[in-house]
Amino acid sequence: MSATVETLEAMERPPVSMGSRLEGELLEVSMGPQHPSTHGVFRMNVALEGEVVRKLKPVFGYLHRNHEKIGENVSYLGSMPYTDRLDYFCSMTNNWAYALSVEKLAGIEVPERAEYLRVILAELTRLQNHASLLGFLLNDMGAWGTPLMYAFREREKILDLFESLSGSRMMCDYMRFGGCRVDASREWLAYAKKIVDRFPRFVDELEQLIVGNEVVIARTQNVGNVSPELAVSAGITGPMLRACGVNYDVRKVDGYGFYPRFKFRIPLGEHGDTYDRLMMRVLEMGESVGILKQAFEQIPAGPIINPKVKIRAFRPPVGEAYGRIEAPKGELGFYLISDGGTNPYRYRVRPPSFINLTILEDMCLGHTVADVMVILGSIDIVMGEVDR
Amino acid sequence: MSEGIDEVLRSKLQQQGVWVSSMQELYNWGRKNSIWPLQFGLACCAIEMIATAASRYDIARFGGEVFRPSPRQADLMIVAGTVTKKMAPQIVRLYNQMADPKYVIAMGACAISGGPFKQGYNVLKGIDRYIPVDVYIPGCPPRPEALLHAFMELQRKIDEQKLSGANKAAHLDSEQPSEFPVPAFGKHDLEPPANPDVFHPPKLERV
Amino acid sequence: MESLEEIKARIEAAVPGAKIDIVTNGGPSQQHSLRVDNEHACDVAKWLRDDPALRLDFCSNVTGVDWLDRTVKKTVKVKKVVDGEEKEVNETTEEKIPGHIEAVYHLYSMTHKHGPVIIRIRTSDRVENACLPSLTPIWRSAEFQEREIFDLYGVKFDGHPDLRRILMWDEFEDYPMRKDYREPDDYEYEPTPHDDVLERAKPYYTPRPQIDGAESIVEGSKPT
Amino acid sequence: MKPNSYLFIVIFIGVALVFPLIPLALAWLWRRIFQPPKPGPQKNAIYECGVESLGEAQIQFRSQYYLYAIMFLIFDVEAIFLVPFAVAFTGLPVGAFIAILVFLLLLIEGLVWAWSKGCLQWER
Repeated sequence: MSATVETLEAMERPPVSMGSRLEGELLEVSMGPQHPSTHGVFRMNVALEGEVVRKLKPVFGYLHRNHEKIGENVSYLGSMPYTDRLDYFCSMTNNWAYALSVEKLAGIEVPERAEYLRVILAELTRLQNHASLLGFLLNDMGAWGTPLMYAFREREKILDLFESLSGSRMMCDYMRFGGCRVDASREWLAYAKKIVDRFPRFVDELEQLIVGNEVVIARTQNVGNVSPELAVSAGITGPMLRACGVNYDVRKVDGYGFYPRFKFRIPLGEHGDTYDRLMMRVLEMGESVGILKQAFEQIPAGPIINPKVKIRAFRPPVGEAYGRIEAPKGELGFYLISDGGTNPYRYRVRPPSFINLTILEDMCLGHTVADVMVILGSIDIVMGEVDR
Repeated sequence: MSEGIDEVLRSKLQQQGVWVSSMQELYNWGRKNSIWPLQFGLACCAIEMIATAASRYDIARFGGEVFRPSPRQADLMIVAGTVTKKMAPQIVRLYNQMADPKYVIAMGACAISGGPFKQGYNVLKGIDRYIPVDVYIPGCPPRPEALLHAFMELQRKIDEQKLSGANKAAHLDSEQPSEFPVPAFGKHDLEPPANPDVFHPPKLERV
Repeated sequence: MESLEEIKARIEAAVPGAKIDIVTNGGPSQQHSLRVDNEHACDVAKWLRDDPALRLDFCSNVTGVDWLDRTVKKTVKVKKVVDGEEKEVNETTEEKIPGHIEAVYHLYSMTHKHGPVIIRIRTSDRVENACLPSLTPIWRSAEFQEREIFDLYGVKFDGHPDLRRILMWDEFEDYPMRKDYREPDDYEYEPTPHDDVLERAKPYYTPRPQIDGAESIVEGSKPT
Repeated sequence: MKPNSYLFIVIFIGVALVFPLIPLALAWLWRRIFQPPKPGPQKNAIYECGVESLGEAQIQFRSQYYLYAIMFLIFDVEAIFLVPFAVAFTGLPVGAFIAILVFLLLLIEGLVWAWSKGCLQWER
């Protein structure tokens, strides 16, 4: 079946203006819902010119599980287990953000020990989230699997802590309005202290293996630069914002949950490129270990839940409230409108990774396809929170 | 295990150092110990699937650690997470594009029946509405050990597949379809809402 | 940060003709908000962002809220002549407040690091012309969140660079987060139905006569 | 009778041919007897992350890719010619050595020129 000359002529492309014959046309590719390094079901329609990205349109909604509609049909306490499934890497911080905004809505105080437990668990969540992120980021860079094994080894230790305390590895559902559900025993605190004392060894190992590695430096430095003005205007929060040099951390700004009592610094980047974002996570892990050490010493004895809060028919007064915390991915906020009933009238989640994706196209234009994966990996998105 | 070989005879021969097997046993033994899962995580269960593939709960002990990104090279699809109506056509298309001896594990309550998000308007109440599922694992998310148990369950199921005869394995039987129609996006819901020849809900007689 | 009244006064001074009123919030969180009329929303927002004292350059959260039509009963003391002599009679007047969809913006300042200033803009009607001015040209972070409000509430934002459905698929036509949205019917297989789900699953049951006390199901008709 | 020295090469080629053909034959037999092929429109559709592939794939490629093909020439084809040289490297007279050096340096000079022109750099 040889292709004769005539058939070849017929297949010849219609004459195209001389200019574009050299550059070649745009190739439409969809880095679709099922992709090894989109961290879940996230799709990008990319128009490529050779290797360089010319257009990039993100497509969301493949994991839109109607969290807010269900939030309106379920009681206040009933939504607490749903918040675990929002950002399924950091269930403790989701619970805390929701509990904080309901406490603001209903005007509930939290006893000291509960506040300390919340800080400890939030910082532990930050450790395992940043460790997993670095594992996945290097996964996207091509170091397939091995750094992820290191990261998940550390993550398993912290998940054991969560499981022994709250009963479940990932879906802890641990916090209640006005405190926590279970008290941390002395052995648990001692065991947690031992794990936290050994965590810096993992951070140093990571820093030695990866941060100084020239392949990582070549692949991440001045890739996906973000200017501070664009970051502020696009509502970017969390390590991604601090990588551009804007000093804004909700723990310092709002001072919720006894954070002013702890001495910790906020790492800031200068160029806002992927390497700075990677370094933000590494340095924040160091800071979190510092906070944990101080919290372990200062944790007082005492009740862990405010006895005056009704569990059964919990009806906050009519009104609205917006509470926010510094989740590992950014500023996680809950906006609740109550009409006096047992169900919230409106239940809104401010998802940090969804809004951090606003400037994904601005960061990726002009870079090659391989860089798009690294940039997306450095934003640290979790689809449960992006699509809600 | 298979009618062909008489077990007593086989054990006697084995004592004499003679090893007897049948092609079906070899065929199933080879396939069950090297299942390549499709790299396909939807939601929280995907993180437990990765934890299973990580070093502590090591799925490599069962030969399943090779996670293939492309459906062409995968023979097991672990539907790990909530199946939304926007994602359902993609899942069915991926299932169709997989090579033939293919199996499906519905991991987690969401993939089985919509799970905690059942009241959602965009949530498909279970993936077995569109594609046949071999092993269901309840749990939200199921622990890594549960996924390993499902993996062993699937291996047991593969082991009992017949090469020929009436109830031979689905992929060897030319009547059994290896493709299922991909649902289309409708105005209010997916069209059709369920695939009748795959989804057989039990008719509960309201006594 | 100044109190809302001062901000309101300064806005009215800076943006002539802007009609602003303060919506008080009864709950203990005391987060009151400013309601801005639609025509001047963009100018007020631009002023809030560029004012050196406020510098609200970070729009943290944009939320859509669906308020249904409400009938408010007001009892008012009215003097009425009742069979010959003056008497105090409280007379309840039914007042229908038309429903509307509201976009609530939580604004923070990253430079001065001060707390939320909440502004709300409301559509005039819930059904046809539900449209609002888009504040994306001022705060880029409102882009995706306004698209989500368009997708789930059906509010058209004019001035938005790229108004498309963001979470649901494009051929979808309803606005699912509205309070009066009914889901498509998918109840033929319900293992343990109760109350609301039972009502919607019942038409699928096989019709059979009443047997010793069990409820009789007349005919299994699928609801339209 | 001393076997002809080329006999081993023939056996070697025979085994080399038969060795891949046996699994192919087995697969073909398997396809005929046990497993009927079930192609379908969806199964043969282009796999693109689960969605229908939008846009056309056979587009006009950039000229940059052809440069890489030429670079491949230097690195790979040249290596094939070096293999026999490397095998007999120790017993070679000086003349042969110089001849292969000329061949080598010619290609390396091409590489240096390409490098200086920036062909190895994927321009943004």
